[in-house]
Amino acid sequence: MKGNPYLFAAYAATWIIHIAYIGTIVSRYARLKREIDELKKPGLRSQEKPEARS
Amino acid sequence: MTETAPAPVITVSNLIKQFGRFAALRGVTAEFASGKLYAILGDNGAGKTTLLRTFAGLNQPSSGSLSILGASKFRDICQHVGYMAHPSLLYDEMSGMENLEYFARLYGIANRTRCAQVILAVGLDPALTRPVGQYSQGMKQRMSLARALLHDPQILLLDEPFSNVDVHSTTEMVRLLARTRDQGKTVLIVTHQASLLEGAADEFIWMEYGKIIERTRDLKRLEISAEG
Amino acid sequence: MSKLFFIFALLTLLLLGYALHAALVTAPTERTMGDVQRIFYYHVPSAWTAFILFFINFGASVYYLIKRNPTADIVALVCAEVGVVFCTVVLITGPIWARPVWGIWWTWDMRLTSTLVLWLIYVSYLFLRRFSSSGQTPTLAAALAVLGALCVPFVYFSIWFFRTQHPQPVMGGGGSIDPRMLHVLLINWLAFSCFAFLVCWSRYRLERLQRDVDHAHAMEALRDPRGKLR
Amino acid sequence: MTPPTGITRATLLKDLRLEWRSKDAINSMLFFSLLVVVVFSFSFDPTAEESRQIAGGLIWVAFLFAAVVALNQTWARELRNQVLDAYRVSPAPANSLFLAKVLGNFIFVIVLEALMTPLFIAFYRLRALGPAWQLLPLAMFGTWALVVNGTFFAAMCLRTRSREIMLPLLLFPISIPALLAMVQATTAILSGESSARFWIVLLSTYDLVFTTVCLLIFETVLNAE
Repeated sequence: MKGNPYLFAAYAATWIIHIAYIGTIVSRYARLKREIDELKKPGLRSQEKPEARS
Repeated sequence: MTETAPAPVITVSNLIKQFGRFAALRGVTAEFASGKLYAILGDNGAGKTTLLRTFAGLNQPSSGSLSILGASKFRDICQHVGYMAHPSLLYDEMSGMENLEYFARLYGIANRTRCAQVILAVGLDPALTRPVGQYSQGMKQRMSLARALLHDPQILLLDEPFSNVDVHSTTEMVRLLARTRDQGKTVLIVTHQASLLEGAADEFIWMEYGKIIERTRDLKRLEISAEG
Repeated sequence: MSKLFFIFALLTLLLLGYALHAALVTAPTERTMGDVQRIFYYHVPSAWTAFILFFINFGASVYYLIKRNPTADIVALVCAEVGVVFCTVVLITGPIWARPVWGIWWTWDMRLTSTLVLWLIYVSYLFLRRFSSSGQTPTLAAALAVLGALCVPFVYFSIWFFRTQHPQPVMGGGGSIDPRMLHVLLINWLAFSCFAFLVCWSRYRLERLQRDVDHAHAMEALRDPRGKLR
Repeated sequence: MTPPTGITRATLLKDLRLEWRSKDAINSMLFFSLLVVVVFSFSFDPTAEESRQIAGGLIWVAFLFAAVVALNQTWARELRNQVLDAYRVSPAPANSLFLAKVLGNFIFVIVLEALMTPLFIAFYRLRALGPAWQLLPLAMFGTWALVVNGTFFAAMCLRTRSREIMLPLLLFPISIPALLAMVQATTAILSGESSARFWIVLLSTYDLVFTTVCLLIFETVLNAE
């Protein structure tokens, strides 16, 4: 296992793909979480959304 | 007029229809009786067309219950429902007669005289060989009505039947529909031109944002409340 | 729920670490291929995991078509998506192995070709899910999943016959495998299965949240449509 | 009540009549596959002896692309003026419509093949060294395989965004085994080096399985919304 480039490439590729995929899951999760928190916040429902003001 | 309430032909309660995040119907509860002609009015996007399409089995309600002629599955009673949409539902490349002959087949009517009869009833000529695509808008609408009437349905659902139809033909169509109603059929008409149905319709229904706001026999009242 | 998730995630990470150690250190070096052969410990478990996920996708789709159960639809979606990710890993590690061993990046060998076709089928499934409008997606996707899964035996059978007519590079290893290698392989498979389950679980929670958000929006629209008209 | 086969026949005749009047599908298919033949002939020497090896693939790829044109047309016809809704509100069974559409497309593609094959033979100087009669069942089964899945997926794409792009995306991956079988069998027959029997059997099984499943779930797909 002395630094065979092919071996390294294969293992690295595997984890890059998995981590990239998990990254998309996490970012989408965070975005949705924010969205649902906003929806649940009482008072400023449909009239105005905080980020729509800018 | 005596108040003998006939058994309802269509019963809906708390009907909700959502398209993704958009709510087209937001809890419609109503009954429609046989031998009546109803005019459904409302602004664009009020849910009139969606309501009609739900009755015609083209949309599945998101929730709520719908019963037509005592059946909850549309398949069981489709034989008794006639539907006319805003588009013509006809093949542009075929003549009116050819179109009707094809649709008659779908309903199991293999007889040309019936097709000719409905075409005459809507005031067109069955011998016309021109393809429907070359008809005027008014003729298309009338042919489309003929298609909906073809199998002599118990319930007639009409979406904007009078748009682009000249005054004379409209009066003819209203008369025909009133006659159909007098035969004990239920007629539901979605329209923007309520005044055309004054005198013919038994009830006017005003829809707003996916709900029925008001039902009345008197169109005048509706216009006042709609403005207010 | 959340606690269980983190415990499981931790265990999976430990298992993955152990499996990595086993693959790189414990396992004996293959005589002819050398260290490159160790790609095998990632490549093969990924392939098995992907196939299992596709199989679950098929089962869930059939169940959805019969019962119209929304959970089955989510399971089908999640399995297809994670399955495609694992299948991508297979398709990328495969050529990296093939290059030093066979001297070529790609060969239209039976296993490679059929895996590629499988990948194409499930990518088209994901495309359909993206492109159809919300209401009918589950039904259409389930129908496609069933047809796609039925296609798999034909893919294997046709490519098998196609390829046996032509000369092909021999797959490495031959018939027998060193029991120590098999042991490492199975450990890696276990680790990757746990990992796949973990990813599916997260994706499942994401999809649930997505549907909650959609539902909340729908409820909002029911309450006050005026601001929401398209 | 008209029996389901009667409705299939009526719908098929209606489709043929519409196509006869507009000739949209058949004309564009013919021209399209002609273009493919010509364009391919630029990319390699069509008269070389080796081209016999790839002619089978070329022919079927040309037909596959041309079939997609026809498949998009069949349902587009039903979408104009939303005529499909008129079918859906009628008591006619969904499978009758599906079978009629499959048969219609089958006829279109077979006609196309009948017209194009002489052209291929002339341009690429093809001559079958194997049993040429096998090309007939091959064309039948192969075309059916393309058309049955294609019609199904085209119906599926009706309610997706950018539906004309979606059809090939869905159809091609699932058609790979069928396409492989068609190409290999054609090459086997043209070169006479091996038997095409296995491929024809495979294709007929494929047809059987997919026709059955499509008929089982078509109604669900048609009414999905």
